[in-house]
Amino acid sequence: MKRRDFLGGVGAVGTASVLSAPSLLTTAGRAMAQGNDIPVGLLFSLTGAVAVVESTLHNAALMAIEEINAAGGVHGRKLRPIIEDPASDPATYADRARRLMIRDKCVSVFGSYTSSSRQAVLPVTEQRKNLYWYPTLYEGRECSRNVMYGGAVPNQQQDVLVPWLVENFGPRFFMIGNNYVYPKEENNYCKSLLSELGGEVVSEEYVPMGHSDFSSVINRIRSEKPDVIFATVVGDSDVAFARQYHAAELDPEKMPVFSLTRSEVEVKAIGGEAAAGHFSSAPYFMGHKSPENEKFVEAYKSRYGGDQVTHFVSEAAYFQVYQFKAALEKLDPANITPEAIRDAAVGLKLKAPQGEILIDENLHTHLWPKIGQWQSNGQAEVLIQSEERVAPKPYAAYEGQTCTGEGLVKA
Amino acid sequence: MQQLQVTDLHVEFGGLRAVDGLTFNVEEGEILCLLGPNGAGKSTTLDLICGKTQPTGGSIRLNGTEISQMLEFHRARLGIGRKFQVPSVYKDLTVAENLSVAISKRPGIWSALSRFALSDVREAGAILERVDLSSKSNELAGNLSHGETQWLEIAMLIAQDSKVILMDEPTAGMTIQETERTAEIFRSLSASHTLIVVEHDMSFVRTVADRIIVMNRGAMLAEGSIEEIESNEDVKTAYLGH
Amino acid sequence: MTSKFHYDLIALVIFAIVIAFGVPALMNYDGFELNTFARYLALAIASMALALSWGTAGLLNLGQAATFGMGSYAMAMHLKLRASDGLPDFMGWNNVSELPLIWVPFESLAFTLLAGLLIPAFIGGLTAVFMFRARIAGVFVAIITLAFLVAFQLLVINQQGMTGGQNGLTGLAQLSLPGWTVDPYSTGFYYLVAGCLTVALAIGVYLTHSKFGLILRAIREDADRTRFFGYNVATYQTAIFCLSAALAGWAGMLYTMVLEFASPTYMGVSFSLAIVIWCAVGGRESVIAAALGAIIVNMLEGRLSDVFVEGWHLMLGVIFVLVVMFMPRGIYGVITETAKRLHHPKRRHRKTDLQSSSTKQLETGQES
Amino acid sequence: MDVISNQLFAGLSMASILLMIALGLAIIYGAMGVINLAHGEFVMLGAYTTWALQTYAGIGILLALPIVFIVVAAVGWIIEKVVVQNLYHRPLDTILATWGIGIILQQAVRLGIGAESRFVKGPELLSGNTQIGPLIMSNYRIFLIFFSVAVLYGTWLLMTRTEFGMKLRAIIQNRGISECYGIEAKRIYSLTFAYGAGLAGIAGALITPLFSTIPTMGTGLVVDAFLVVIVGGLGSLIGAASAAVLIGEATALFSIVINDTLGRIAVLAGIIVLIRFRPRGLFPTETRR
Repeated sequence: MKRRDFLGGVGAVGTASVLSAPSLLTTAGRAMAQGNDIPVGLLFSLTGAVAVVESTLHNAALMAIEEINAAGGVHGRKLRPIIEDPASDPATYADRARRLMIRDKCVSVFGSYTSSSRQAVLPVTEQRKNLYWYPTLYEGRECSRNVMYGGAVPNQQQDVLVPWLVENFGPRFFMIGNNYVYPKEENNYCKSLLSELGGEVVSEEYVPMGHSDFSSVINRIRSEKPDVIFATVVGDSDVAFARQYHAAELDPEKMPVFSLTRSEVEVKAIGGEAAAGHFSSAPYFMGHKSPENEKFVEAYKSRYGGDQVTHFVSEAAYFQVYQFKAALEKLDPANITPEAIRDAAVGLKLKAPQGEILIDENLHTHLWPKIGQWQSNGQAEVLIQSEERVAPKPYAAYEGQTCTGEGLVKA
Repeated sequence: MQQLQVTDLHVEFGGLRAVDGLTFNVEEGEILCLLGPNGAGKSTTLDLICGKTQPTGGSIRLNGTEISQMLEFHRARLGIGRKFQVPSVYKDLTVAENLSVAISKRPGIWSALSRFALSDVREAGAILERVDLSSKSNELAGNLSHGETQWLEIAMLIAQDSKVILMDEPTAGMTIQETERTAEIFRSLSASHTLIVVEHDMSFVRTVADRIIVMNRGAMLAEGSIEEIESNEDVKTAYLGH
Repeated sequence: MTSKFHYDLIALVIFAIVIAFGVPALMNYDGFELNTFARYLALAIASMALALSWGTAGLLNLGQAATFGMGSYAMAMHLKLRASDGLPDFMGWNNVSELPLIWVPFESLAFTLLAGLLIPAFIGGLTAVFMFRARIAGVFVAIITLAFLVAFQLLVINQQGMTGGQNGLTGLAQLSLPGWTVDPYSTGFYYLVAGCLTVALAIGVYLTHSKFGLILRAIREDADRTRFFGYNVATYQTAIFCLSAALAGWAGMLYTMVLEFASPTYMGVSFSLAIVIWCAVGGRESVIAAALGAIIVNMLEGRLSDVFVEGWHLMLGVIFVLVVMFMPRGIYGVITETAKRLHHPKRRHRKTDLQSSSTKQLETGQES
Repeated sequence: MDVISNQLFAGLSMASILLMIALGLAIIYGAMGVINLAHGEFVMLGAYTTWALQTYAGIGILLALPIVFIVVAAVGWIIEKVVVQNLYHRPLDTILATWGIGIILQQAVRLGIGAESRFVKGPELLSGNTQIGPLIMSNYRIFLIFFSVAVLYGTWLLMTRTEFGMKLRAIIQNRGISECYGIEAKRIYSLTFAYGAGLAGIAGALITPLFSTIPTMGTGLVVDAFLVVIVGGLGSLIGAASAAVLIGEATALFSIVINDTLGRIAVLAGIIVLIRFRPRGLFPTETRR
């Protein structure tokens, strides 16, 4: 994909190296002011290890932008997506975020799957008072006034799930996750729930990121015989885990895996047969029945191919663009700043594919938790749906700390 | 005075006794030549003295200090210098730089850190004159001819100024005139240095040697002046057939 | 004093003038552009540090990122303590209730600056003593340092309560020197980094032209021969490893300040290999060329990724392969060869075979 | 006891995968001194070829193996001809060039096929477990162990019992003299490189049912494979095999005694110490000076 005129930049070096030296040295060569458009940054990795997931987020967000533009834009102004590829590397995220927020003057940037990349972007976002729209479920415990959190925090993933698990499957939990902050934090929260419910943790295992041989873990599961396998393994590690679990012929009927991270993307790579019978907890599944979702799934498939899937993060990447649009519509077109957008977004309600969602004053999102069981066709059957929208409590596991509209408040 | 005392030296390589009970002494200022058929253990003896190879038994004393268990750079600092059979100069360094490396009276890091690469070379200008390389001091050593490379290595040994210099076939590949010049240099060196030379060229040996040791199968076969060796029956047998 | 030394001095002065006056002027003293360029300059220090050990002494250190990371974490620890009152937030999340002992001295700026140089030097020195006493050389140095790097990164990630794990150290304060709070978008900060690079290069140029550098080049070519001149090869190799590690740590400290966070990816294999690539593109024989290589590759990367969002990675790969194939001595090689041809148009120049010695060591494994 | 025996099997299974990846590397490194950092990408290409064959032609993994071998070997052959051949006199530079080639292959696959993770179905024939007392072994993993031993034996035969192997060994010992006797070193090198690449492709095909098939899957594998080769000793097949078993079992046992992360650190530390004290590997070959 060729985004800008190459000749305007590097190409000129060969012919007139002296003259074009400034444009090579500085990156300011590209013209920003393209009429009346609203510049929006898209910062999803298209290359590297997390490109597997982030490319789908990129697709979903880009689709939303183009849908909005096709429908006439916002106040007659088009959204102009500026795409960067941070290559799954935190330092590159920081660098590209600077470009988008400082040089390209985007009023908002959509991006990131991993926590580490979000945290790499935070310094520049907060310093430049920009707005970063982060669609992914995460560990909570963050209360930036410059980040819009579209994914679930631990209480939204577990408050419905854990009591249901203890009641229906038993109290003995085996925890397996990758070795970083998200799994540890989810497990911390789960342990606090379990202590109220009288459950116990028989083992807590962490494997390095990208770990791909789970024979030791499986041997341990086999000897512990837990009631519930509580999994927070991400990405290709999860694919390897699920496949090896299946190859070891552990029966989901007896020892099902409950994952907080496994979505349609991973299941597609795992294969329906190996994934079937296990569970995930998320606010959205592709198979969820709602008119908004049918429209979303159909648009996505017709755009990117019939074999493509939507999932709980790409849904958020999609609806966040619409939240952004709705906030813009409330504003005076002459006065669009990231902070004005943020203030306009608080309290905003929107019919998303998962149901009607609401942006809390702590900038997290009220969501509809669901529990789905994977079928051999690669789709989840939604077994349980929360009866009410669940409010985000990013500091739920920390007594005396609340994330509010004024930022973090410590009691 | 006995400068180097080698006593009952042994080394084995996988069962092969390359040096087997060798004992000899070298006096200060002497030129000792080691002779012997191929595989007699001459080069290995030099290797053992300079530390390239560790002996399996025996002792080597330099001015009374036992050096046989020391690492090679310690021995070099105590005054053992070595010239190898295959000329080993630094091909990617210039002639002057090669000499500067060889000037190693102060081999420590701090001294090396506090001087420029060629600070020492000025002192060595005379040495380059002597081997006729002063016009090539900025040439890469790799660009020298074979003879010049030999000269450079000899110059480096002079610059190193070791008390005991071990030479492995110093005249290999040299013309007659060059060999004569080398002999001359060796003679002048022996005023202040002790030399142990492995050499096949008998005319050269005849010119320089104060004393000769003939080795065979890792042990000493004969010892003495050139006349004594030439008339020795054992030596003839060893060279002419078993 | 050789003419080569004069050329290097001239190059250094030109380089310093360009980065001190030329670059900021071309960028109109724009904060964002200067910040971006300061990042390249910090990486240039890491690259020139590698040139010292790889180009001069022939020791390919694939663990350069580890020492870079140590410097970067040292600075980040200081800035994190400045940003938090009492315990840094992530420690609370990891159920660490008291500030770990090794964090305590990082309250002090002076200690931090020293630690950022000395800890990498010390660790680099330890690995060096460990390897070079056993006369490990050639590709084995590369493999051992690589394995060390992987293990070290895993350890840092694993010690989440102390290091922030996968996320690294984020939410840092800005460095406050007496009378100056360092804003990474300010011109002052740019000059700080540019000044550091110039000093580092001056040190590097001196080292390569000192007798120390000469002995290292001799060791690169024939370590055994050098021993017979009385030089303790292992000590020399250890010294250059320490120096190179300290410089890398220095670069790491600056890098943390530019990006305002420290991440375990700074200690990753791909980052370490990237440093090797910069060094190779610029030319490992000269510290200035290596620094230039880092700047050029990073600028090119920034530029390509700006124009070809999808294909920039692929193009970088192609460029690396072409450079290795057709410019074996990097930009430095092209410049010196051209200069030689201009001086002696007719004389055929012997092909300098930088690898001749490493080839031998590669085959034998040890410099037996 | 049950845990230990199962863990020993797990170690052996890891070793078999490591061995198959490392074998191609060992041959390329041992024969030509080329440090092939693109080896992981050959594994990745093998996995993707298997995926393509299964998805578009309906060919299962086992039947696909020969095709995968040929396809990846052909890619390897081309790369050798175009790039590697020019670098034999600069072995350290091959690290950089093959790293670049790795990036190119990875990006080419991403651009051509997409970044998403691909699914490959394991062979039906080998599904299920075999249970001996407390020891539960996945049939597919048992198959991998036997298959890797077979590949090892096949390679050994190729190196010692064929004309090709004889020529290759001659070149390893002395390229100049071998060429005087009419052995075309260039051709033999190309074929060797292709063979090593083909083996990597087979390894890639066989790990698809266990691992996730993505463009970056090779990056992590190459470091481990390289450690196996170095620990085993330059160009020694039996060395590579024992190193794989050693590293696989050590990883399995450490991970049960400590945990996976610290276990891996311990294994790496062990490898560093091993290389330091036996830099020529467990089974140094005397052929190459």
